[in-house]
Amino acid sequence: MISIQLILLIIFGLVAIWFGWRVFMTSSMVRSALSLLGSMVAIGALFLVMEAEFLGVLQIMMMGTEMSIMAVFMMMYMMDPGGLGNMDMSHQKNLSIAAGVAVTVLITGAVLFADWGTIVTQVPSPHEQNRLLGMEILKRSMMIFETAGVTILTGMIASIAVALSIKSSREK
Amino acid sequence: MELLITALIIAAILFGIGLYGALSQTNLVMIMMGIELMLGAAMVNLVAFWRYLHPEAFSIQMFVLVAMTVMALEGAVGFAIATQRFRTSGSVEMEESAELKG
Amino acid sequence: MTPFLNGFIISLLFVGGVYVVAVLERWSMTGNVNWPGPARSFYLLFAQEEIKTRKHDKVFFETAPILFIGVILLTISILPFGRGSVMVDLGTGALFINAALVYVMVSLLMVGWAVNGVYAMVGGWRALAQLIAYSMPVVMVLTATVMRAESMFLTDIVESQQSLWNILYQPVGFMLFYISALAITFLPPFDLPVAEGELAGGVWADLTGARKLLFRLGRLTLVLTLSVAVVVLYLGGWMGPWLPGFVWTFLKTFLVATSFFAIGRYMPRIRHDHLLEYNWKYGVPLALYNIFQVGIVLLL
Amino acid sequence: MIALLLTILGPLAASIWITVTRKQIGYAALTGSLTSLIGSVLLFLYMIEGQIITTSFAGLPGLPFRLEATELSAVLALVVSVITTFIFIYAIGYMAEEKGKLRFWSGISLFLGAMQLLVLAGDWILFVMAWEIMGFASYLLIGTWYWKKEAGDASNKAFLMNRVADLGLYVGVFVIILASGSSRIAAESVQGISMVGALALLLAVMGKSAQVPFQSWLSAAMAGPTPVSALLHSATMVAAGIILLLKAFPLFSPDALIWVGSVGGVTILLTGATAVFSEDIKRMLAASTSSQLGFMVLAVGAGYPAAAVAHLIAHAFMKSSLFLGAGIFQHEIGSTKYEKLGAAGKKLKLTFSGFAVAGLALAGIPPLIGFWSKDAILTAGLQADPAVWYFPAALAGAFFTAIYMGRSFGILWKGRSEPEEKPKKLAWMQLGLLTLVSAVVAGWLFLDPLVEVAGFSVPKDNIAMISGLVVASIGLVAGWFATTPIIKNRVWMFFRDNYPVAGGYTNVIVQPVQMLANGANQIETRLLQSVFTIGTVFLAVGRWLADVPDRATAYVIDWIGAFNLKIARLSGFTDDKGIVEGIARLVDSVQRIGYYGRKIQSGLVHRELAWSVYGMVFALIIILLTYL
Repeated sequence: MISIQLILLIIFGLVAIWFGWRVFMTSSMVRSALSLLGSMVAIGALFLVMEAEFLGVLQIMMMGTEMSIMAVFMMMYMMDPGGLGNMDMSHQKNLSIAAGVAVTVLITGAVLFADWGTIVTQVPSPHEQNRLLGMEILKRSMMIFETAGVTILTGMIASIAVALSIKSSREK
Repeated sequence: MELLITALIIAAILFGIGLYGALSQTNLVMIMMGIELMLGAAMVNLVAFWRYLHPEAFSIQMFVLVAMTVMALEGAVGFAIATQRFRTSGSVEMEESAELKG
Repeated sequence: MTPFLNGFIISLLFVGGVYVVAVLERWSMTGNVNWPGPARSFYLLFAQEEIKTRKHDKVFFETAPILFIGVILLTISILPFGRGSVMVDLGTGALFINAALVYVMVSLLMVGWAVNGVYAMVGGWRALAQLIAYSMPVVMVLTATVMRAESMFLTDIVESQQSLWNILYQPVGFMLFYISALAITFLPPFDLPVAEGELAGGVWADLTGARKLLFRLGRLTLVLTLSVAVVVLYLGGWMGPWLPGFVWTFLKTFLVATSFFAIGRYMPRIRHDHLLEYNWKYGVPLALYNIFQVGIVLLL
Repeated sequence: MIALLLTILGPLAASIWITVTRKQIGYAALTGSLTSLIGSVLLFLYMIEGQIITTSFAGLPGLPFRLEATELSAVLALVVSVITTFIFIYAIGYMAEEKGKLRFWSGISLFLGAMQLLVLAGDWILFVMAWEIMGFASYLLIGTWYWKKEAGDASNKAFLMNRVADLGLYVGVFVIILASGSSRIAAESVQGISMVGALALLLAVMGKSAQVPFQSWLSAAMAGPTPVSALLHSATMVAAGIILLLKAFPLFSPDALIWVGSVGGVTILLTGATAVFSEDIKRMLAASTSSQLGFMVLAVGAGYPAAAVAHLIAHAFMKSSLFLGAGIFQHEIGSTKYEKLGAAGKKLKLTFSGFAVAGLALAGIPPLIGFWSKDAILTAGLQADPAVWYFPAALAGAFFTAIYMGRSFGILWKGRSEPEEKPKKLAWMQLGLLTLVSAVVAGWLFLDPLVEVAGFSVPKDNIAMISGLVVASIGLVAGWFATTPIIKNRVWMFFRDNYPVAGGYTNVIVQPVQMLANGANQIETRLLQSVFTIGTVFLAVGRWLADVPDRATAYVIDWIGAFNLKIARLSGFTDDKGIVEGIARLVDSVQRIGYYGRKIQSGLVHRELAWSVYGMVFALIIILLTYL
């Protein structure tokens, strides 16, 4: 039986896959970054379809910022003249294709053959989800959340430290 | 049952594409994009499991949040390294950075 | 009144509102209130010839305006105008506002890049920097209001201001949100992306005709939306002694809009580094402090 | 009641006074005996009026002490106090120059008190106590001159012999108390005591009254001063046995009386023979005392206590006067041996006359006191139904008595002697002697009524009287002519020395006792030795133990030290061998690994990624396999 949810799921799934494919096919950097944004938004939509509303909205919001930053970096490094030159920056093509296909086949095999037990249809309301997720974060997995926070902090500091140019320290 | 399977298959395909991207691209940023895509596929998997198997276990959603932080962090650090690479060797292509060999 | 009639009246009022905002914008530029002015300029733009730059990025060039307008309409849909009159009462409404605003930035970026012009690109990156910067305090301040309402439903947030409006409950939060709103809609003090002097119109430099009209119209609705957001979040939404709910929201909205343009009229454009510095060094910490303070007040 | 106390406590108070103050001891003792005399006279007067005074005071639980002045005891108390008073008078003169006055007077007063207590005792326990005190007093008095060897030995011998005999008394008294349930000396007995009890009492009597097996201590006791011999060893102490028999007479069963009679008879014959053959006047008198006591025991055994009482009283007076006379001779001549005493009578005519009168009375010449009592015993012996041979034994005894008295008269009188010089200061001694002799002469006046008063009737029999007279006269004449000095043949000696069977007292008793003492002494020393050795052993062990812990700890510590050393060496070895080299080896192995490892490293990121993908694929496969 095909439900709306299934249809939506398939549509957005295909959109995500197409955008994912576009990322590596386009020649222009910005276009690949934004297509990645597109696939991420599709994934966010998938979350919404699967009624994980908070996660969906969060995904859409977060990815927007991140992908735009990525776009900026792409331009900085690639000196891409606006997607006009069609250069192909990939190597060991067939190995990666083989690997990609092999992994996909394996995972789909696992998915198809494993029996997943009963499918739950009912899901708590979004408001309830938010509350429970909040509880979860601040009660049981407070530890994980805190460590995530700390890791972000360290990540920031590390990246800044790495990114700072050595030249300036030498001149002083 | 089909819902779960379709979601998982979509995630698997996304993962495959991401993997292909990561392996095939020469550019560091492109490799990072591949990795981001793979992480996105993983998140789809997680949400699918949460939605269809254990809606009451919110640790899965917690895990998705952690995955998001991982994506963000990975991006940040990757760009830092990329800037250093760019600053030292002028380009971010992976071929030129072979001098790290043992 | 039936909900349908209610909805119809609200949409009428909204369109009127947009026109009023257009008038206000012209007032802030020229100083005098010229009612027919906006209508005439819209018509002119509409008739203007479509010019495309050389080697523009076709995909982005087309999608940018549509994304811009679409996002703003999404934001309007979740904002409650009256007690029951909200188009989509989203579970995570508060967060959705910010999620939408991010894509305003994305669309600006696209336009900046798609036009393949230097000024446009620089304007686009400025928009990127500015909007990323100012979306941070918005998110944090939003969490403060959510904390008070203990739910993300915007209607609940308005209900929570029953006893005391948020403007008095968390003044720091209100001030930050007000400034961020200005920055997000790149109104004059913060209109760096579309700065006429420096960037010759910045992002919109190479746009003509209907595309430019769309962007100008989008910005106006964005201003109106954000002022409604300000009203909903901080000025107690439809709370008011005698008049029906939505009347109060629109009154407050026009009040906020006029204040936006008043500030724009009297303040010079901020330097780019100041813009970012104020945000990252003072805005975000203040926002965190605001969360902290609201938490304390809540717990007392 | 007061009379009772006077008689008993008077002398005791005197003896305490003497030992404490040591002044006027002679006259103090005399006053003590006078008080006792007054008390006994009062008692006698009460008794005549028919009042029997008894007092009883706290004693053992359920067995109260009782003092009873029955007819018999009152009479005896009177007799004892009279004799003691005269002897004290004699003793004041006698002891004037002698040493050991303090010990003599206190002892003799104590003895008098004990004797009165014994006589007046109404219950057996008090009786036993008196009996013991007397034994102790006799030991003290015999040993008054304790620095002389014979005196010391004699007192020991007397005391030991009496102790052995007293055992019988104890057993007897226990049997009586157990049988009758109370310790009263009842006039009539409810039911007789068993044979064992009777024989035990008989043993006590033999001990105390110096009957046959136990008579040697009496002859040895002559080593004491003469008043002691006179008072204790003739009149009072030795009579205690007879008093015991009289008090316990009702309890005796007929066949027990036979035993008593036989003991009496045997003693008469043997000690009579000893007296005849003795060479010393005092020993002769001692032996005669034993035989006279034998007469009394025989009378009791024959069932006539009355005869025994009469003879007891008569004998008391006669024998004490004889002893006093002998004392005067010893005082003057300086020795009591017959060789020395030849013709002593001529020198001391007055003393000799008194001595002679008493001797004749003893032999049994009619007008004197002795004749009546002897006669009573002879008739008792004749009329006694059980024993046919009682009479001939008594007759033989009388004959022996007559012989040795005649012999002593002969020795004292015959032979030349210096002219009689006026003896100096014998006044006190002669006064005592003459008063006693006057009592002996007046005997026949008060003896019979006295015995009647004592509640006994004296048996009379013509045949016994005539045979007694004949035997006495023949004996005296034989004795007078048999004064030749004793020839030292073995049989003679045997008789004289109290039948020293198997070496006599010294061998039979002293030797074993000494051997026993030596043995004990040896055991003692050996014990001491062993204790010492044990002590030293323990000391050694202690010392060893004391330093066992030290040695043990020392041992353990140095073992630990050694162990540590070993560990140290081992760890040293392992350190430089194991760790140092181990690390060296580790280091260069790591280097080698590093060297090989380096080759794999391609430096190309994508190749590394490829490797990680291969790993992932491999892992996936494994998961799939395990899962399916």
